[in-house]
Amino acid sequence: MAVKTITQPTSRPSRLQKIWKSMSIIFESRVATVGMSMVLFWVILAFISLFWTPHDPNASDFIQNQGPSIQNWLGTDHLGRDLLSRLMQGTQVILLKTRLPGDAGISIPGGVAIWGVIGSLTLGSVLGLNAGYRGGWWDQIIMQVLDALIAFPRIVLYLVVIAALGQGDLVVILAITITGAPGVARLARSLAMDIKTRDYIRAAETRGENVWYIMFREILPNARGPLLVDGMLRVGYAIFAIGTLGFLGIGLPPPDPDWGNMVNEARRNIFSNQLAVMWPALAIASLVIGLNLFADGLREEMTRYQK
Amino acid sequence: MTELKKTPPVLKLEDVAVAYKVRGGEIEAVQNVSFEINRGETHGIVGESGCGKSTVAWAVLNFLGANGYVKRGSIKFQGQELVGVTGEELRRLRGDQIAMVYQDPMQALNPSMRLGDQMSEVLTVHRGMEQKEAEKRCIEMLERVYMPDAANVMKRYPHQISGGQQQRVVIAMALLNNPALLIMDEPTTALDVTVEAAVLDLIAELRRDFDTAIMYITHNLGVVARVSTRVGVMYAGEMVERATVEQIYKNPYHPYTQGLIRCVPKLGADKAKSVLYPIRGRVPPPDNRPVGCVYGPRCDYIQERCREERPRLRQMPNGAIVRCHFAEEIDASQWTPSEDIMPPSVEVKDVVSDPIISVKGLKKYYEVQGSSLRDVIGLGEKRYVKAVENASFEIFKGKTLGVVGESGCGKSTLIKTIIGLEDSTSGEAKFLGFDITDDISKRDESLIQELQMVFQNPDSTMNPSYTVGQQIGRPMQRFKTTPKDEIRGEVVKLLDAMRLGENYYDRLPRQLSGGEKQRVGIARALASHPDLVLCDEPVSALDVSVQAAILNLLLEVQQKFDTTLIFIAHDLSVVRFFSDHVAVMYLGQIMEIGPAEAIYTPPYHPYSEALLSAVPIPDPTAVQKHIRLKGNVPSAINPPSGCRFHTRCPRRELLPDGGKVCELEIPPWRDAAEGHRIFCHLPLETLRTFDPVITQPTEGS
Amino acid sequence: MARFIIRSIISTIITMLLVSISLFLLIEVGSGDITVKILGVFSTPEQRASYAAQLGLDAPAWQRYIDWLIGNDWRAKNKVGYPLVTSINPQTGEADWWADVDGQLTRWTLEEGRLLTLKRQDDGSTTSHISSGAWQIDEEGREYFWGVDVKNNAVMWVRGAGAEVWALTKAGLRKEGDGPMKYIPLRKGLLRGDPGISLQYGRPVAVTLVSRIRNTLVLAGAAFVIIMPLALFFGILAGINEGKPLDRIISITSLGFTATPEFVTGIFLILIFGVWLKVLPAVAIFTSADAIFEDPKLIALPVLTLTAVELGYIARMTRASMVEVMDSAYIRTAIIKGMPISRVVFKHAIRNALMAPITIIMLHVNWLVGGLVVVEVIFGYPGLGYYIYKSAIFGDFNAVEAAAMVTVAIAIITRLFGDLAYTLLNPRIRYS
Amino acid sequence: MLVKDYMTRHPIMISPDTPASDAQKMMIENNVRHLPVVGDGKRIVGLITRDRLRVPPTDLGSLNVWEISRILSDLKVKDMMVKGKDLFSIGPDMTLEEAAQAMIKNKVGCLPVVEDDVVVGIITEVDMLAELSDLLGGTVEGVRITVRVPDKVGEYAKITSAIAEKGWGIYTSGGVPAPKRPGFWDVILKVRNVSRDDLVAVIKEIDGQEVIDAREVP
Repeated sequence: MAVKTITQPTSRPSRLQKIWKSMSIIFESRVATVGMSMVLFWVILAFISLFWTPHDPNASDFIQNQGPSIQNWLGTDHLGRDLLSRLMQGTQVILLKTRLPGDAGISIPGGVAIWGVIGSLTLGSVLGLNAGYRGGWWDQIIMQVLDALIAFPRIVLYLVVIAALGQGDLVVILAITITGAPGVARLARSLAMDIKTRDYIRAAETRGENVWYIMFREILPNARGPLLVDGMLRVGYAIFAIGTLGFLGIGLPPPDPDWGNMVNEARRNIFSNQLAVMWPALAIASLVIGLNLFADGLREEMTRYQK
Repeated sequence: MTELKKTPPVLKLEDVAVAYKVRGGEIEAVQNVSFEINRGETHGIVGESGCGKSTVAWAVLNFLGANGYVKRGSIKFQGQELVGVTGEELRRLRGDQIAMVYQDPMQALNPSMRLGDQMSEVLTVHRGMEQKEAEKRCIEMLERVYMPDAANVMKRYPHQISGGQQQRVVIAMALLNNPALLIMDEPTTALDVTVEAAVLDLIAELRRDFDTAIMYITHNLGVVARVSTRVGVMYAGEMVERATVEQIYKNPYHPYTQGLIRCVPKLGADKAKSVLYPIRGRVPPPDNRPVGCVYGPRCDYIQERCREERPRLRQMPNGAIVRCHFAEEIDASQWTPSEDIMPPSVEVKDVVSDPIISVKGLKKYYEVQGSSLRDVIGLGEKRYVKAVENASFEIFKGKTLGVVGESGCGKSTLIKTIIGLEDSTSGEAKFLGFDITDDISKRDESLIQELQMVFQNPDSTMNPSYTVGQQIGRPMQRFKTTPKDEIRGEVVKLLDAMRLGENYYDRLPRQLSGGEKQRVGIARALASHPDLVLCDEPVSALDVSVQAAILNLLLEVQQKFDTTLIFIAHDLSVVRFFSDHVAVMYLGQIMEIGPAEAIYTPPYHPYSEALLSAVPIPDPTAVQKHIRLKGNVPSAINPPSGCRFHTRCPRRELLPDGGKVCELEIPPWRDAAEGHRIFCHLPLETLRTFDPVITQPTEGS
Repeated sequence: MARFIIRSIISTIITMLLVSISLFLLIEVGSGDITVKILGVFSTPEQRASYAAQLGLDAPAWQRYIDWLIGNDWRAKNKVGYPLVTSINPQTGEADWWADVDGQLTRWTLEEGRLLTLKRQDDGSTTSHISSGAWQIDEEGREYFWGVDVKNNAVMWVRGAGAEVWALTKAGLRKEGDGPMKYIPLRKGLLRGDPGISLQYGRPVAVTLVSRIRNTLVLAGAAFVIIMPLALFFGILAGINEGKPLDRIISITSLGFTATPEFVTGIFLILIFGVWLKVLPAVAIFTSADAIFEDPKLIALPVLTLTAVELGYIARMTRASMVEVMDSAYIRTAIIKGMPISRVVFKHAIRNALMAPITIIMLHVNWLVGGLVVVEVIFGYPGLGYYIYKSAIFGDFNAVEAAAMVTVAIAIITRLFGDLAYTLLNPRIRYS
Repeated sequence: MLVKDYMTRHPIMISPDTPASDAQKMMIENNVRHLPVVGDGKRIVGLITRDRLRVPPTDLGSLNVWEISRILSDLKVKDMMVKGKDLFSIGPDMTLEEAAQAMIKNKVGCLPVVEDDVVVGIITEVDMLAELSDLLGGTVEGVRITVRVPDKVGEYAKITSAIAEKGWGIYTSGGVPAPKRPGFWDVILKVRNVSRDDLVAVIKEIDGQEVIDAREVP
């Protein structure tokens, strides 16, 4: 055949090349690039804060409610703490570390938002795949339960869960997982229902593959893209939620500053010092928007690629 | 009547080029296409997918999307230049003077609007007609296209009528304003053979009555032969040959045209007597077409000149217009295939052992949920879709059973049941003595690996996220037919058998063409050395040239591994070519079964006869009996009593009292000959009296 | 279609049930020892125990769930032996429980070991006289009596052995003798419209809830009325100009708004309108119950905040499906039929484009509720959200459960409407 | 012999706002002499013909070159087309005779064929002539004979019967009042499979009739 004449490199494309390929998609879309740079900005800041912050974020050794100055670039809050340091420190809990309960003060890598999303992705896709691929009663029941969960106003759920289990990073992660899972599940389900009509699934079935193999080896890899994009969006939602909780005063516990909580505290003397409110507010907004842009851009590119 | 006046063409394209702007430059999808269409003429445009057929159509309507535009040339409609016409002026032309019908009517109709409104707006908007009046006209037009109870259809929504009817609605809609030019883009591709035939008749009739100029785009050589007066053959965005339909089929000049015609099996041809020659390679993508003749790389007669210089259209003595440097020299009759496309030599072995698979009275019913309150709660009485009814047949080792029938006839369900994707409702099915009535979960490994399947759609037959190697290797490691470390070797062997090199091992599906994917699909099916392979329309989604290659491949494989095949297809000529035995199914019921040659010659089952008379034959001179089925295929939920075909059977009248018995009693199996059984009330004598459906006046040519 | 509706209604009911159970369980697990919160950390264990008993917390969880859902007066009735009824107390305006002793509303109380029968007069006052012979004998020979006490509990007294109970009064905990042995705090149950007594305020939840719901509905309603038309308008506008600058602008702005948490938006709005411009009140202080109606300015900022967040979301939804519809084959047909663009959009596209968002929008209502909580907290707006927040913080489970169920009900019912709207829009479902 | 069988379907049409010069170009390119002028939905608004497009010199006499060129370029089809009461059209189901009458009466060479004011075709003198030549079997071969008969009942029968006896077939026939001979009719017959002389011989038999002309055609 002529196909033989078409010569292509027999060597596998190396992992790096693959990664670079997928990265290059990002730069195709301006939206994604902008989004990513916004996110990167905070990630980098977070890493820096691990080793260095201008001042001790929790030490109130400045004059209260000051505007920006040489020593406090962003000014100080109502307790005379350096806002910049607090902002930087605040990123850690969201993105970089999760503090385990107990006085030992041990913390594991991966921020609360990240773990929460990972949680909901895992839980959601397991449920969704089962509902979508198996259909029938599985579908009925799983969807019923998820509907119940969705019907539950998130915030109420947060409140109740936290009222129930008390504050703490793990609790927040749990809350995010529970509230996020139904959405992921719905997505996974619809993807599964679409993919399961493909012939290669039929082929797997005629090989007598078992259900789990089909769900996780045949279907999941092809659902990965959309799920990851969705995940990215959810990191945004998670930060959103953490902020809200913090604002309601039931978010991540001290000592680490929590952006939402910073807003909450600062708004009490909003008339005297607006900056203290603005900075954390801006921080949350920019990070969430960044993630959204990033995800949107990616999704757009992906759909265009399929076309 | 005397044709005294020479009228100007309705549509005239002069070397048109259409380009699409893309990232970093632009792509010329279509290059220097020129042709003209006169009143009351159907100009066929034929070619493989990706040859820019549709692009031409869209260019005429100036509907090329945001990034497409006509780069060169002129498109004259009724003497008026269309290139550059926009806005109001264009809007007036569309739907009024130029109308279009395209593939898949379901998509073309607005799901949430009543058909009546969708039709009548054409009149109300263009002619400012009153709604009432407009609807009256629509109903007339619907009746004109033989739509049963037209007035009622007006009130319906698209999803409530059958595909054939939808297409009729679309056609009626197109004709409402009596356009001068009607563009049809694969209007019947989504339809069943018999429906297609009816629609084609309709089109021909309408052209005559309305004197409309029709531009008919299709990939199906048979259809072109039937509808068109002149044909343009497109390849890789260029029109390579243009001539009257007879010339094209009798003595094509361009090698590509010749190739195409060699690709398609003539109806009645079979693998023993005749062979198919694929065209090597594939259509070049628009962004890297060869410098010289676009067909060069695939051409058997390629010369230096073809590589450097792009040929231009030249007029041949007999009026045909060809884009080839050596059109005169090339003689199709002297052509001999080069070794790389040499088809396998097939010697038909005679039956040795007892049947490898035997099925008796196999039934498959699906339960259906009613929509009434009682059904939802579960009190409503159970209703069933009788997908397969009393299927009985047996196949011998190394033989092929072809199953033909229109969509919804239960052929897919039949093989799903055999391979175990569904369990059977009742009846017995034995494979080498093992019972295979259960679904796959209840079968043991060894049995599972003996039955494998090849699928229809090349784009979904492979899992996008695994390499060719992994996918072919999987069955081996699953069934442990080959030790882990030898798998790669085995896979490569298979790849070679598929005429794919080792370098395909690490490719991902998206790097393969449709044909290659299909080959991999076959390789995967063979990986576990099955005895029985079920092929579900393995070629119907492929271009004709590739089709031939795959068919040859399957034959070769069958020869090599002595595999038994069940081969489903809706294309009767392919089935005829490919199978030893053929079963004709209608509405879940096998109507006729027997040796291939027997099925395609009298005695016929009335349904088989109707099917045959509907197949479009790639030969304009062939004379074909004109039998058309009335009505639609009835619902399988409560199929007609007695003979399921009686509601549409054109031969009932031959029975006393117009075939009452067909409604009352289930017909008997009549043994026409060794292994040839017909499921009909008509006595064999009568069936024998039917004369053959197709008669080629020029045999053997 | 019938089938579709029936299905969604059935599932709605099931969902509600599931939610109520899970909610109850969560709070069971959660709100630790509520008595600590009420009595304060310095209360002694036995004080807490006795108070818990008074709240009926000693009963098993399933028992309390049923009480909570469908009430327990029917249960208490068998013990007391008379039908139990409620009647409005003219002083407090709240419903009191009475035993209906052949037409005579009756309660009992134990003083110095003597059982007094309190008979209610028509003027609402009560006459008390000693009732004798009411005592019954149980197997251990103790004399006991089941009756309704003055604190709306069905209680069991045992003669002679007056238990020591800690009663919570204005002055704090007071030790009382002659207390009952067993309590059943009477209630009609949620389904019968009685969510019980708020542990935080000691008043029936129902009473407070009503006004809160009303306020919230006003707020949400106002926001909804503003959001819907705008969102759809912008969504469609963006959708038909896909890729054009206008589309970009709309998309990015709406993204910006959705991605900004309510409290951030709220704060900024306060900064702008309340602090810098000083045109709108930064907080919604309710001077009277009907303050909103007297001074609409109060809800200006809350509504604005909600709008900002939701508008973007719905607009994006609409845009997405509009884009999808606009490059569908049937729109192409319409254009090729020579229909003017306006007609293509309004007659062909919009209807199909709205199908997808409408369900999602309705699903989104619980986001809206979430938003409400935050917004109400920011502006101190006395609505449902704020109420939930306060009660949840306090662990006032009667209140939380009631309020939460209301929100859930709202969410689910709107979703039901969404489904119906969808079926009406989509003939494929309507006719099949 | 209805209009719809002889008309030209899907004639080239033109919209009223086209510049006159384009119309002219279009006519020449496609060599047609008439263009129906239509609005949206092919609804007729007028008819434009080649001579219509000639600007009467009197209008231009007084103008200089520049003005002339300006006028010409500004002229739109709608300024020059036949419209209103001067515009005659005909329905597809009328007979050709009616069409002919209309043309003669109104001295027009062409009629747009209109079905509830939508143009479905166009019929011109040429179509008429085509039909006439068919009517007299112009293109089929045979003997064309013209017989002058007195204007009486039964004369026609004589001829037909005479020919019938011989077993010849009359292909077509027509009759017109004899030019300048009141009281007589000329009957034109086309008879196939017969020699001229045999036919003449037979007709001569009939008294009171004379053969004016007989010839083998074509």
